[in-house]
Amino acid sequence: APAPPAPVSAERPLAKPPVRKLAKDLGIDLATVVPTGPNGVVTREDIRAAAAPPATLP
Amino acid sequence: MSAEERDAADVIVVGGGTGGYSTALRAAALGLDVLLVERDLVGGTCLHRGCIPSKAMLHAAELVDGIAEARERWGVKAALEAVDWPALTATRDDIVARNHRGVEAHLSHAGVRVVRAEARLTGPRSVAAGGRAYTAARGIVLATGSRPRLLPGLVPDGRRVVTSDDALFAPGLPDSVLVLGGGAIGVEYASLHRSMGARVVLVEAADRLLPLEDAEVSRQLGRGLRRRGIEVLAGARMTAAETYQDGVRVTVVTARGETRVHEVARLLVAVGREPVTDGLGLEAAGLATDARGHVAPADWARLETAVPGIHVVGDLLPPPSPGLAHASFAEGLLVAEVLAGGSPRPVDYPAVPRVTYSSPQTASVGLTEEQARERGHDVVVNSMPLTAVAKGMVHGQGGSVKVVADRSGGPVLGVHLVGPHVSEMIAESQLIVGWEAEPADVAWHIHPHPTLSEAVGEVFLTLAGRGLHQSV
Amino acid sequence: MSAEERDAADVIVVGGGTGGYSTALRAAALGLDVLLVERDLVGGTCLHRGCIPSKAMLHAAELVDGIAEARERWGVKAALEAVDWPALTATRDDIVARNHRGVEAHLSHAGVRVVRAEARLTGPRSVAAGGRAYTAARGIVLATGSRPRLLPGLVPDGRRVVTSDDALFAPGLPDSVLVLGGGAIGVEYASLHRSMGARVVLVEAADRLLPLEDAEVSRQLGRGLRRRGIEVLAGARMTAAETYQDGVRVTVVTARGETRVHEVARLLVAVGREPVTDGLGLEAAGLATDARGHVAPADWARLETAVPGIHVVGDLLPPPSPGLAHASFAEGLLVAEVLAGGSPRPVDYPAVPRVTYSSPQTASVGLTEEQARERGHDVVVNSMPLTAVAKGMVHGQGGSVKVVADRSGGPVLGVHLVGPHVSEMIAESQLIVGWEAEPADVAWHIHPHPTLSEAVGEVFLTLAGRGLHQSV
Ligand SMILES: Cc1cc2nc3c(=O)[nH]c(=O)nc-3n(C[C@H](O)[C@H](O)[C@H](O)COP(=O)(O)OP(=O)(O)OC[C@H]3O[C@@H](n4cnc5c(N)ncnc54)[C@H](O)[C@@H]3O)c2cc1C
Ligand SMILES: Cc1cc2nc3c(=O)[nH]c(=O)nc-3n(C[C@H](O)[C@H](O)[C@H](O)COP(=O)(O)OP(=O)(O)OC[C@H]3O[C@@H](n4cnc5c(N)ncnc54)[C@H](O)[C@@H]3O)c2cc1C
Repeated sequence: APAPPAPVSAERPLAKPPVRKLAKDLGIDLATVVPTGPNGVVTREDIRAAAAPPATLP
Repeated sequence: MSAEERDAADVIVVGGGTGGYSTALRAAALGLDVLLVERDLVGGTCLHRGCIPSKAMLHAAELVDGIAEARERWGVKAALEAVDWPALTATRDDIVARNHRGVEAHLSHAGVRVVRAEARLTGPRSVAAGGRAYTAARGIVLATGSRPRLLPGLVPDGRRVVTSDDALFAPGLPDSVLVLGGGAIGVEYASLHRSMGARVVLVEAADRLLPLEDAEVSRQLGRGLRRRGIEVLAGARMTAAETYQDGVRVTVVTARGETRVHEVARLLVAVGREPVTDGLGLEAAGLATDARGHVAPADWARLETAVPGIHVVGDLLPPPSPGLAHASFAEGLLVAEVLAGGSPRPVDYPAVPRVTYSSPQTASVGLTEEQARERGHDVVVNSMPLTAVAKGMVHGQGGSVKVVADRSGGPVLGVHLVGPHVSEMIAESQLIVGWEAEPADVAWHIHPHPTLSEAVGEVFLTLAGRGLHQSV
Repeated sequence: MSAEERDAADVIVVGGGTGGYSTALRAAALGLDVLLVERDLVGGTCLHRGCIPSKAMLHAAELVDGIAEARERWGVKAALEAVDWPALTATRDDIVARNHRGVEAHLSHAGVRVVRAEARLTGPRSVAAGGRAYTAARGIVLATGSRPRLLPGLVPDGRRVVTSDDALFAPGLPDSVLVLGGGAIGVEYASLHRSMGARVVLVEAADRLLPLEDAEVSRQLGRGLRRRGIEVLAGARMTAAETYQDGVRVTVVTARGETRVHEVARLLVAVGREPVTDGLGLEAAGLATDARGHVAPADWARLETAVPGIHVVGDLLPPPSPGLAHASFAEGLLVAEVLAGGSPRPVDYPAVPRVTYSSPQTASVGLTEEQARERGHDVVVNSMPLTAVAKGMVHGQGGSVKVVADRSGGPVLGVHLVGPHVSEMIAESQLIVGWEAEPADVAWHIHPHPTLSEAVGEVFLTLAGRGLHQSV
């Protein structure tokens, strides 16, 4: 069986509001995005990268 | 191109108000061939009988109020002798005329063909206007707007009994007025008349002014208007209105059940707006109005009716479309983009700001405290008087900021402002609510000092646990 | 607790201006034992000699200007007879006094111990004040602020030659003034004097007013001030100033090399501010000032000097700290949070808004066009006059919006506003720049109609390709 996912930090992922909104509009869960911004901030590019591969529909 | 060919268009827009002309301009910018049919003047209610003339007069009213403030608080010896109403209205009308020329020029520049005629639907893709028949390849947009709602048996005579339409064109202001209706229009006209020196009674049937706003807004507004000498009667009903030579005798039953008779020079009826669809031929296109006369979309995301290709924008839409010019504008952009084959973001109605340009002003965006509770939020609220910040003391006019959030975190739900200049302050909160920002996102921005907007900042600092003065 | 024990504190703050008191309040709220040493009045420059009194007077000036507008544009027959300066300043001073009591009450309520004495550093963790020695367990915060910079050989006499400090306490306003310095303070005082009827000459050595702002802001501001009858001389040098019985004879060489002699009742010197450190004993703590007299942090993210535990806030900091009250406030919050063991977000200096409260006002946030180019951006700019929107026509005062972005996309780089009420409008753009929004993020929010802020909205619509009227 696949290993259980690593426990996610209880803290909300960091992103500026317009970026969070973009993620939400694209149906992307911020917690699943690898942040590349300073201090672990999720950037717009991170969201776009996450959105780029054809997302498997829920 | 022959006349016959030109009777076809990609898009036919019926009504040239804010909703109609914004649809037309955006559709033309996207390369569509657009025909706009308007029976009166492009610009519609907002430009000719609504937003613009009323805000021009309210700006003058603010200057008049400023003279009193200058004298009473700042040692400025200045006497207000009189208001030359024809001069005031000339400036107002000049602003309207310049805006009107601007809209006409934009339409012509964009290549929108404007037909000045009454339009009637003859089918799901066809319109008759000015004796000609037009067909729309892509779709028809209904933007026929609204007009003042009248009360049965109370016919405006343009002199003693008036609507917001007539109030504009009356030769002068009365020395006393009873305003029936405490929505935005009633409140604004009450405020305007008071600034110009009239005795004003404001009667609202609901238990508070601006009943769609947060209760705190109503309370602060009522207090502000009363402090200015307006007699505010909420929860009151008009039971009779009898005109006589020089005025109207209006009987009102107050919230406490007392009967009062007000003799005033003018009765201004501002009890709401109703959609305009008579003669529009909705049936021919397979459409009907809803119980309140609106044309409801089947698909709110595209503002499209059950008849494919027929869209609706502006005051013709039922709630939650708020009957505001900028909402009509947003709807116009959206429909144009849909017709051009795009898939624009639907209008986020709670995130549309609402402003009342009275003194004090009110401005809000998002959910009221009550609405937030109804939607199941564990509501936390923080409020602050504007006079808690230095610029608020400088203005000396009271006012307040109220922010509604959820105790367990998440986006800011609503922001509610009362006081001077809040019409220009609400744009910030529109972004906060629209982008679903959380209080902590806002709290690391320190607002410029000294401004009224600092009070907004302080409320967010407090909600984010970064406040200096308060704790939640 | 004995007196001896109380000579120790967690944090000692030196200076009780905006930077000092915000540090103290936030540190106390975070549970630290805070001692604040202030030799004069808590509130400092901003409250007693800066922001608050100047903005109170400028508010009165706006009302006075409004009387002229009411008369000239709106048919309001009102005569301005005189300004009772003592009455005006009494209201101003009352606002200052109430704010001062507020700051005192907050400090006392928060449990901050305030020592009214001159402080001197005696080591990296010790301070002498009022004949006593105090030690700080966690750190010392330097917040001694700034004072007007003087020109060699030009000694203020508080009557004919004054700084912004004396200008406040002079018994009346002169009928003519030459303001030396076209930064924010000079521009504001020039505007104030003009509103009150004085003949005003404004002299700036750089080639434009507000040389740190976008060139378009300088241009619009200069135009607005000139239209109001202020003689603006940019690129001009004062070469001599000679006082006589009733005034000053000021010799100025203009940008074109012409020599002009201005006889004015008053010369207001507003050529900048300089940090206050004399007698502070920086050396004892192992610190020194930089070339311009500021105390520079070694770590800007913590605003900590090279001596661990000694922090700096406010006007004592060198650029990019902008010498503004809200920046000092933000710095104070940050340092308090650092001292309490937190790791707050560093101050994002370009995202700190800058406001000038003249008529017209200016307000900006982010990079100027020039700065954006210097940083290698492929700059795209969109501008719009405020009179392109209906409310701007109602105000009839000109003004403009300019947005700086990168042609290849990415966040909005800067927003620059000139015109009425822009001090309250900039908060929106502060969020746009601070949150690194892109034009398209803004463009789906339709601003309330009719407002001046619609012009901001339209510029973003255009930049996002959603505009109706313009293309980039
Ligand atoms: C006093 C007042 C103040 C207001 N102030 C504000 C404010 O400050 N801010 C704000 O946001 N909103 C304000 N509003 C509301 C705003 O005016 C409306 O929301 C807006 O005008 C709606 O635009 P619309 O395009 O839907 O309709 P309208 O502006 O009403 O335009 C409809 C147009 O359609 C034309 N028409 C109708 N039927 C036909 C037909 N069969 N054929 C051809 N043409 C036809 C009409 O002649 C009209 O020009 C105010 C309204 C009033 C009355
Ligand atoms: C005319 C004018 C208008 C202004 N308008 C604005 C505006 O509209 N908006 C804005 O943001 N900014 C404005 N400013 C700038 C603003 O006032 C400063 O940025 C702000 O006051 C800086 O705060 P501070 O705490 O660093 O210093 P200050 O406010 O200067 O406070 C320093 C304090 O330290 C005390 N002190 C100094 N040395 C010692 C010592 N050795 N021992 C004990 N106490 C000491 C002083 O007495 C003083 O109270 C204006 C300034 C002026 C002059």
